[in-house]
Parts: sequence; structure tokens; C-alpha cells
Amino acid sequence: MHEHDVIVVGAGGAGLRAAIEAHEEGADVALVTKLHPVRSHTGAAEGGINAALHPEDSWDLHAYDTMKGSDYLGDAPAIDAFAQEAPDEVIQLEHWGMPFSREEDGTVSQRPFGGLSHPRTTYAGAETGHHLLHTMYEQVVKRGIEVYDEWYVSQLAVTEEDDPDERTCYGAVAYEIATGEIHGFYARDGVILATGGLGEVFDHTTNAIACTGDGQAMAYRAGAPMEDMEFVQFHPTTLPSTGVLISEGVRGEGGILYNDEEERFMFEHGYANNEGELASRDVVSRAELTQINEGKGIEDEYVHLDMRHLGEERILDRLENILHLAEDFEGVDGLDEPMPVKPGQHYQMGGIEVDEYGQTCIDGLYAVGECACYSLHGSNRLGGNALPELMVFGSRAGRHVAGAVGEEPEIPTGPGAKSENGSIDAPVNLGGVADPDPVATDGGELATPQDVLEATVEAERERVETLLERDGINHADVREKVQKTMTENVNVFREESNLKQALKDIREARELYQEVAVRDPSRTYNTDILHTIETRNVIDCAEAITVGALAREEFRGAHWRMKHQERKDDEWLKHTMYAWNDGKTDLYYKPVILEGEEQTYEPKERSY
Amino acid sequence: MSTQVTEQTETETEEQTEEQSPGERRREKKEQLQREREQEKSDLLDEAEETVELKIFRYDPEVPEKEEPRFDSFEVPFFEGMTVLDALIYARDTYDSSLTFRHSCRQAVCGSDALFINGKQRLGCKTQMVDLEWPIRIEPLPHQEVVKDLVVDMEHFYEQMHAVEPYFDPDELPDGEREEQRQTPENREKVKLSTRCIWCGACMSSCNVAAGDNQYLGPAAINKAYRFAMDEREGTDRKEDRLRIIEQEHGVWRCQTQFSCTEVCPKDIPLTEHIQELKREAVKSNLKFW
Amino acid sequence: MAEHYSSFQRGTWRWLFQRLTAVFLVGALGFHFVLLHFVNHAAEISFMGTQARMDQIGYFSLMVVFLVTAAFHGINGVYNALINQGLKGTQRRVVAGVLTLAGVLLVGQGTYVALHMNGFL
Amino acid sequence: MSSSYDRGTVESFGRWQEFSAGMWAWVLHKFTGWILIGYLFTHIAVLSTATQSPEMYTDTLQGLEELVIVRFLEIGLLAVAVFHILNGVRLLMVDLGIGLGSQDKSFYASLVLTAVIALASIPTFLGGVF
Ligand SMILES: Cc1cc2nc3c(=O)[nH]c(=O)nc-3n(C[C@H](O)[C@H](O)[C@H](O)COP(=O)(O)OP(=O)(O)OC[C@H]3O[C@@H](n4cnc5c(N)ncnc54)[C@H](O)[C@@H]3O)c2cc1C
Ligand code: HEM
Ligand code: SF4
Ligand code: F3S
Ligand code: FES
Repeated sequence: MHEHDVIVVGAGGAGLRAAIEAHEEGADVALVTKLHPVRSHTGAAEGGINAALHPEDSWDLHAYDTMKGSDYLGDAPAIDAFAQEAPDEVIQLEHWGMPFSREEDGTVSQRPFGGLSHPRTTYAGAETGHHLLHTMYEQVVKRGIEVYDEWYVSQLAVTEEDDPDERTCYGAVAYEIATGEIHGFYARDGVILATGGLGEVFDHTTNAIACTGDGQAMAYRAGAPMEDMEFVQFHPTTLPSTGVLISEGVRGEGGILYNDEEERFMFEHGYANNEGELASRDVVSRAELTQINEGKGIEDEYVHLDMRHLGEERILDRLENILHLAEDFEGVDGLDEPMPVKPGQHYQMGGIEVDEYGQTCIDGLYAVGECACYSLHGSNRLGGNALPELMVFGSRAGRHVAGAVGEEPEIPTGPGAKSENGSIDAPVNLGGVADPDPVATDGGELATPQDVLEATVEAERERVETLLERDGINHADVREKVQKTMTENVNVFREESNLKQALKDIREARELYQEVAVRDPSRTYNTDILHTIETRNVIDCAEAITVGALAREEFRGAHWRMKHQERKDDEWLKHTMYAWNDGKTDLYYKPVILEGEEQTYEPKERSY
Repeated sequence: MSTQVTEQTETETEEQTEEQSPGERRREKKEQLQREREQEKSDLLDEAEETVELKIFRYDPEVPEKEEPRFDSFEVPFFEGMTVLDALIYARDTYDSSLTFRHSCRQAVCGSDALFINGKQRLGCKTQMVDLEWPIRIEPLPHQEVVKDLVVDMEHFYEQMHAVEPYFDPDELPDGEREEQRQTPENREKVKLSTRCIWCGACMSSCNVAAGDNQYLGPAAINKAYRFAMDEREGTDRKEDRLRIIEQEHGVWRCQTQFSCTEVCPKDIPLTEHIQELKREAVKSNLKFW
Repeated sequence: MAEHYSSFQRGTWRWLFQRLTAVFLVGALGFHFVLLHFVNHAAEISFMGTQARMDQIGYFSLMVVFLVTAAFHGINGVYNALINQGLKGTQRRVVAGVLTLAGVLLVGQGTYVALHMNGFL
Repeated sequence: MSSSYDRGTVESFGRWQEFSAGMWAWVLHKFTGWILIGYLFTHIAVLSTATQSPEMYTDTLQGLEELVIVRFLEIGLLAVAVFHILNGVRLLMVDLGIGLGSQDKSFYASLVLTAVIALASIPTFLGGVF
């Protein structure tokens, strides 16, 4: 058994930041990650990192933009903390050596980005995330923080009180990929989940294949509810064949979208008369799909993003890697011709419910980064707001877990925060399958932390044994089924009948999952087992997204419903919560907090 | 949309399965799914105009049939824009789920899938099938120990990367609150290419010198040192220290300018150029001491 | 990792001298070849001719320097190549000794021959 | 338990078919360098006849020059030297950071030039032996 003060699960931007901060506060930290840290998907972020650095800019403007972008579903305490601390974090990155793009006078450059009232997106070429990730990993190396790379965390060791509010997390169980051994990790102070996104729930996504929603699903099954899962951001400019992202930076620099008839449809069809291409992502994605559905798409599939008029010099200076991406993954030369783009799953606004310090309702369990939901992005994330989120909340959680925070959080968590029950007309059962379920264990219930951990390790060993020994179907078939139905039915445009269809398909996938088995008998680097376990998480996440989407009968931010074409503030200014307790699920709501430090945010119409 | 059609068939299956036990129902579903999948697979193979043969290196120290390294062939349908990684995933998900390789981002930023493809180190996700000669031979990176199938042990590579003290370490920081260090755009331009490394290990694998001398820092680590040594934000003292590290016994002098590192680097980093520049910097700094 | 941190880096000097001698050798070797194979046909070489050339102090010293640089360049080259193949420890010290000795003998014998040629000995 | 498969240097070096320009240049430069230093030793040994007597020196040299095989070896030596010089110059440029982008072209150029010079020198070298 391994023992540390703090176990950080996941070593993307959020995990690394949390580990560094906890270490600075004197904790003995270990990073446990299924990929080597530099392989995390934070490295794929292109556009930039927002922070109000300029003297003319201010944090409350940034906070306001973020709240407006969230379509008033963000919680003010999180948004205020975020906007206030983002500048420090960006400067901190610079001091750690991050190679930001520079102005002539040697200061860091900032560019305009969609939904921002001031150019405050700091960037490093079109590979900001790569530099951010590597810069922070370098700092981890400098500090000698222990990294267990290629160790897959498959289970949290959480006590089993009936009320999740009373549970405690004592650590986690990790599967050492190279050897197939299962280890317990005892965390004296806490476990921080930073496992990133869940793009694998869909089949057209900008996310990595490793983005399988592990953290969300693990915390959820341990009792921490999922919040606002229906809000999935679809990025308007991804390459049609692979889902590779063409950064918003292209539009930030002046790139233009055209339909098949060479119309600049963002303006000509009035989707966003002021901001045009730079309107927020949900607006642009819907505009594109509407064009495509109206038959104005190119090959009925995509639209064109043109940056040729920017000139070779500017493109090479600021967007060089976009040229490589278009060339390598789509065979298109961006200097010569427009690039084909279409919307693709990009970011999960919802996630594990946490307060503004990243704490879940379970004692000792934290979540930060894309897998968490402090309700910063609400129903729609602004471009360039995720990277500062990793930094700000990573560092807040790191400080908190190391015991360096005195204040009480303002955002309530857990079932205690429930304001109202929810219900949907589900066509099938939700949650766990009734049979005893040997391949999907939950936590154990025992007295001492070590016992809890031991029991969880045992359960995990059993699960892996079962998967290895029995005969059954390939998980890939199940995963594909989920991805297909999600892409077809829970996409940008959502209709009741489709959502119900998706629930049926997911249920079917869940039942099929009872039959999965791993064909590879080896203990050495068995990725078959990992992917099989991941698929379980994909199913749970898919269900939560769909349930949320079916429940929320309004159109807000990224969530669009066919029959509910307006934002209904009277009824829906609340978070959708979806909780799991021993196989049974519960849908409920909790209020949105709009009273900020400086201002109370008044919901206004969101127009760009 | 085809929603309606699916819905109909769905209700049918549901009605007819109502009297069955859950176990039976599941088995039936499973068979049905398997039939569907098989149909789909053969449809895919038919639909694709061409198929490609992949010859993939297999090895597993624990599985008797795989203890002796061998090559397995897989027939994969070819679609336009298909990359080697796509083909590998297809082969794994369709034919043999024990086929093992690293992958994640699919867009050449995570550095997981550097492989030896048709005799050259390349990223699977960045290599278009049409650009290769068929059949395609896929092996793990040479000069590294194979853990299983296409997975090599990267530990040594990481150690070399860590050996050059790969972290920013300025002599001093600005005093002002929220004040950044200044760096000219020219200086950023100078280090820009070197900061692109994704730690894929392709360069190290291609270098004969690294193959012969396990302690050689290797092109990636030297490039990492270059990234910091040339960054004007770090002071001159630190730069001297960095030069001392790279001109050690197994440092830059080992490089025989074979250029293969530069040729295979998927991020187009001019590695040889950087190594050579460091050699000259080292000579210059030593001349100063004279 | 690093083995010695003195400001006198052997690697540096050997590397640098390998290049500097190479630059010199381009001229010297070119000159040598042209003179003894093209201007004067090798087949027609006789002691008389050699002596006539070697009597000129300039030519004589050029040849000696040529010998020294070529010996250093060649032997250092061989030594480098062996090191690159992973020669270390005692083995390496032995090889270094043997190569240095060979170099000294080569230069010694060569100079001795040259002195014979210009009639000094 | 996990263990791994060490393919060994032999297998790794067995990949010479897959070598690229820079690697061949390295191999050839090594090879020619070794020949040259070897020759230098031989050369001094032969010239050492001068220490015995002027006649012996002249006889030895002229005697050797009468052998066809020696004439051919001399062409080989020229080729080796020319390649080493040309590629050496190429390497010096590389060290100075000049023209790294065309390092493969300059290698091919060295090869071609070497061949041309060696061929052009044949009449000179073979003059008078037959
Ligand atoms: C293509 C793309 C471009 C983007 N561009 C921008 C941008 O310009 N600006 C911006 O602000 N945001 C951007 N984003 C969003 C932002 O990059 C992500 O939200 C953010 O990087 C997520 O970071 P993370 O640390 O939460 O997760 P990740 O970086 O995904 O890291 C997850 C970590 O968790 C580990 N992990 C996962 N599961 C397990 C497990 N079971 N056991 C152990 N370890 C596990 C992984 O190994 C990994 O280390 C972009 C996103 C994408 C996909
Ligand atoms: C005429 C001009 C010459 C030039 C420009 C030249 C250039 C070079 C250079 C630059 C190297 C270093 C290669 C490296 O370390 O990467 C080298 C290596 C070498 N040279 Fe020369 N050289 C010349 C003549 C000679 C001569 C006359 C000899 C023989 C005495 C010789 C023998 C060698 C040897 C043995 C090596 C080492 C090869 C190896 O790496 O194994 N060179 N040469
Ligand atoms: S330098 Fe290039 S080839 Fe080498 S590890 Fe970095 S990205 Fe890969
Ligand atoms: S291949 Fe090796 S020899 Fe030098 S130029 Fe690259 S490190
Ligand atoms: S999958 Fe990330 S580099 Fe290829």
C-alpha cells in the first residue's frame, strides 16, 4: 500500500497545478495518472488562457463576461474567485517560464476571443495548452513530486454511510498498467480528482481517446452528484474527418465562415449581427448546423473557415500549427484554400459537484479541472476560460487540501443543497442493473481507513479477475453503441423523442456491459482491461448527460430543446443534479447563486 | 432522420422480450449485437474500395504464443484520410482486443504513438496511410526495450529528459506584483521551435549514437537544454550551468550529426541545428575561461 | 550525471582541434595530392626530387606540420569513434595510452624520415 | 509480472537498409577516416626506406609504382581522400550551422563529386603502367 498526504488523480493542467500548490504548502503529494503527465489532453488546447491583465481591463469585467457567457447558470462565488485569481495564475505561469507570445516591448500578448469584452486571451502561439502542460510538468520535476505514471485509478475508497454527505474518502485503488498489479493508495488528507473530460461519450469529439469521464463516474458512484451534465459544448470549428480542433484563435484573428453559397452566414443570416464569427460557441455551432440542415453545407456536411485574407505572415506568426493540423489531418493547405469545419463535442461544462475550493460533498474528496463543476461555466464555457480554471481551482484545491484555507465555502454541496425534486418520463430504468454486478463495484463499508481501502482493493481485484477469466463480448461494441446514440440523439439539437431513444440505447448498453470480458489474458500492459473499465464510465456519463437534457425543458446556453425555444428564468434558474446511491439514481435541483462580491448578476438577454 | 424506424424496431424487441428472464434477454441481445456487428464489419469491408494489410509486431512475455516475437497480419478497410492510428484502432477493436499500443490525442500533441512504421519513426496519428507503401509494417520504436506489442519502455527516455534539469530557473524575478519578465519577440522566436517537443522519443530511437551509448543524453534532452539555455529570461549564470551539463561526457560531443533525429521529429524541430549551436556555445564559453 | 565540471573540458578541446586540424588538412592534403600525383607523377618520384623539395625550409616545415596535424586528427578521430561505441573505464585509458603512443611513434618516425630526406641526417 | 524484450544492438544495427543520408555520411566518413589514418602509418613506413639509403627509397617507390594493383589502390585512396575531404567540409559547415537544410543534398553532391574526380584521375594514375 502506498501512503501520501494527498493523492492527485490525473496529471493534466488541473492535477499538476493542484499537486504543485499542495506541495508548496508542505504536503507530501503523489500524482497518479493513467497517462504520463505530458500526454494529458491539456496539451491539445490551442487558443489561449484568459486573464484580466491590462490596466484598462478588470476582473469584474471578466467575471461579468463569464456570467453572461454561462447564460446566468454560473455560481457567482466561483466566478468571482476565478476572475480575481486568473491574472496571478497567468503571471505565475510566465514566471515558471511558459513561452507566451510577446509584444515588441517584451510583455505578453493578448488577443480577442469569443464572448469577451476585452482582448484578454493570453496565448503561446496556437499551442497554449501544450506549453502550459509542459511548463507545469517541469515545475513538478523541479520539486521532485512523486509521479506514478501509467497507473490507472479505477475506484475510490469511500465509506458507505447512507447519506453521501457523511461519507469520507480515504484513498483510491490504482491498477499499475505495466504489471497489472492492483495497489491501494491511502491519502491522509485527501484525494483530488483531475481526470479531465469525457469526449469519448460522443464519436465526433476534439477530446483524446483517454477522455472517458473516469473521475466523474468514479465520484458519482461513490456518492458525489453530477451537476449540469446536459451542458455539453460543441465546438463550431473541428475538422470533419477526425474531430481535430481548429482553434477559435483563427476567428479571433479574423477568420471568416462561409456556407456553400459563399455567404458570410453569421452576418448575412443574422445569427450574430454584432459579433459575427466571434459570437459564443453555442451560437456559432447552431448556426453552422442550421446552414447544413438547410442544405447550404458543403457536401451536406460542413462549412468553410477561411483565413487566407489574413496574409501568410500573420498566419505563420500566430496560427502556424493550424496550418499543420489542416494539412496533416485533412489534407488541406490553409494558406491556399478555406478549411472544412463542422461542430464537434469539445467540452463538458457539467461535472462532479464541488464548491469553490473543489470539495465534493464527500469528506476528503476533491475535484478540479474539466471533470469538476464549481459552476463556473454554467451552461456555456467561453473560449480560453478552461485553462485559467485549471490553474485557479487547481491551486485553490491544493491549498485547501493542505489545510491552508480558513474560509468556509459559499457554494453548498451534496443532497443537503437540494431545493426541489426532479422527475423525467424515462422510458427505461435508470442507474444500476438489478443483478449482482461483479464488474461494477462500489465502495466498501468498514471502520478504519485502511479497512475501507483494503476492502476496495479486494473488490477491484475481484472485478479484474472476473473480467479476465470469463468469456463474453468486447467492450468496444458497447462503447460504440453509446457513442452512436449520443451523437445521433443528444447532439447540438435535442428533441424529446431522441433523448428517450438515447436512454433506451444506453440502458441496452448497460445491460450488454454485464456480458463484457477481456480477451487479452496477460497482466503485462493490458489495455484491454483499462478500456473495458473505461467503457463503464462512459455509460454512466452518457446517462447523466441524457437525463439532464431530458429534464431541462428550456433553451439555455449550449442546451437547445426543439419544443422549448426560450430561456425560462422563472423556472430553470437552477442546477440539474443527478446522484447515484447504491445503484439507484436521483434527479433533483439546486439553486443558482447570482449574488457576487461586487455585483448581483441580473439575467439579461444573451446577444452577441 | 431515422429515429422513427429505430423506435419501431425497438418497441418490437421490447414487447417480445417481456416474458423472458433478464439473463435470456441479455444473451439474446448479445447475439443480436454480435450479428449486427459482424454484418457491419463485412459491410465496411465491402464498402471500402480497398483494404490494406498491416503487419504488426507482436510480443508478450506472459503469453506463451507471443513469447517469441512475431508479426501478425490484419486486413483493414481503407478510407480516405485514414491514418495509421485509425487502422490500428480498427484492427484492435475489430479483430484482436489484445493488440496493444499507446495512443491518446489523435492529433500529434501527446506523443504517445511514435512507432516504427515502414522503417521510419513516425507518429501513427500523423501518418496518412496513402503516404505509405502497402502492406504497412508497424513495429515498436527501435533501440528501446519492448514491453508488449508496440509498447516500449520509455523510462530511460524520461530519465534523460530529466537529466538536463528541464525547468525554468531564472536568476531573478521582477519585484512588482503581477509583473511579467520581459522577453523580446525575437528571443521567443529563437526558442519557439525547441519548445514544441512532445516527448515522443522518435528522435532518440532513430539515433545510432544513442543506440550505441545508452548514457548519451540524446537529441530530445539536448533540445530541452537548448530551450532553456537560449531563453534570455534565465540569467547568464544559469546558462553557464546548463552548458556544463550538456557538454559533459555523454552530452553534445557525442552527436555525430547524423541528422536522423531531425528527419523523424514529428514537430519539425531542427534538432541537429540546436545541438550544433550548443556545441559552439560551449566552445565559446570555454574560450572565455582561457 | 555530469562527470567533471572543470572549466577545462576535454571534450571541447578535442572537438575543436578536430575541426581546426580538418580545416588545415583540406589545404595540406589537397596540396600534397596535387603535387605528388598530378604535378609530379608518382611513378617518377625519386629520392633526388624528394630531397630537392625537402631542402626548402618552407616545404619541409609544412610537411612536418602536416604530419603532426594528420596524426592528431586521425588518431583523435579513431579515439572518438571508439568512445562513441561506448568504450569506458580502464579499457578506455588503455586505448588512449596505446593510441597516444602510436601517435608519438608515428610523428617521431615521420620526422626522423623527413630529416633524412632533407639531408640533415 | 512485467518484463521486456531487449532487441539488442545487433538487431538495431541490422536496420542499415533503413538508414538515411546523414547516417550513410557518418558511416562513410568513419570508414574513409580509418583508411586514411591506416594509410598514413603505411605511408610513413614506406617512406622510412629513405633512412636506409636514397637508392632503396627510389627503388621501392618506383617498384611499387610499377605494380598495376598499386595504381588502382592509389585511385581508391584518392577517392577515399576526396570523399573524406568533401564530406569533411560538409561537416565543418554543419558545425558552423550553415546550410543544415540541405545536408542530404550536400552529401549526395560529395558522393558524385568524389566519383567524378576519381574517374577523371584514372588516366593520370594509370599513365605508363600498361
Ligand atoms: C482540442 C482542445 C482545445 C482546447 N483549447 C482550449 C483553449 O484554447 N483555452 C482553454 O481555456 N481551454 C481549452 N480547451 C479546454 C481545456 O484544454 C480542457 O478543459 C483542460 O485542458 C482539461 O484539463 P484537465 O487537467 O481537467 O484534464 P486533462 O488535461 O484531460 O487531464 C486528465 C488527466 O487525468 C488522467 N486520468 C484520467 N483518468 C484517469 C484515471 N482513471 N486514473 C488515473 N488518471 C486518470 C489523465 O492521465 C490525465 O493526466 C481545449 C480542449 C480541447 C480538447
Ligand atoms: C583533408 C581534409 C580533412 C578534413 C576536412 C577532415 C575532416 C574531418 C572531420 C570534420 C572529422 C570529424 C567527424 C566527426 O567527429 O564527426 C574527421 C574525422 C576523421 N578524420 Fe578527417 N579530415 C581530413 C583529413 C583526414 C586525414 C588526412 C586523415 C588521416 C590521417 C583523417 C582521418 C580521420 C579519422 C580517422 C576520423 C575519425 C572518423 C570517425 O569518426 O570514426 N582525416 N575528419
Ligand atoms: S524532439 Fe521531436 S522527435 Fe524528439 S521527442 Fe521531441 S518531438 Fe519527439
Ligand atoms: S541522430 Fe544522433 S548523432 Fe546527432 S544529429 Fe541526431 S543526435
Ligand atoms: S495519439 Fe497523441 S501523438 Fe499520436
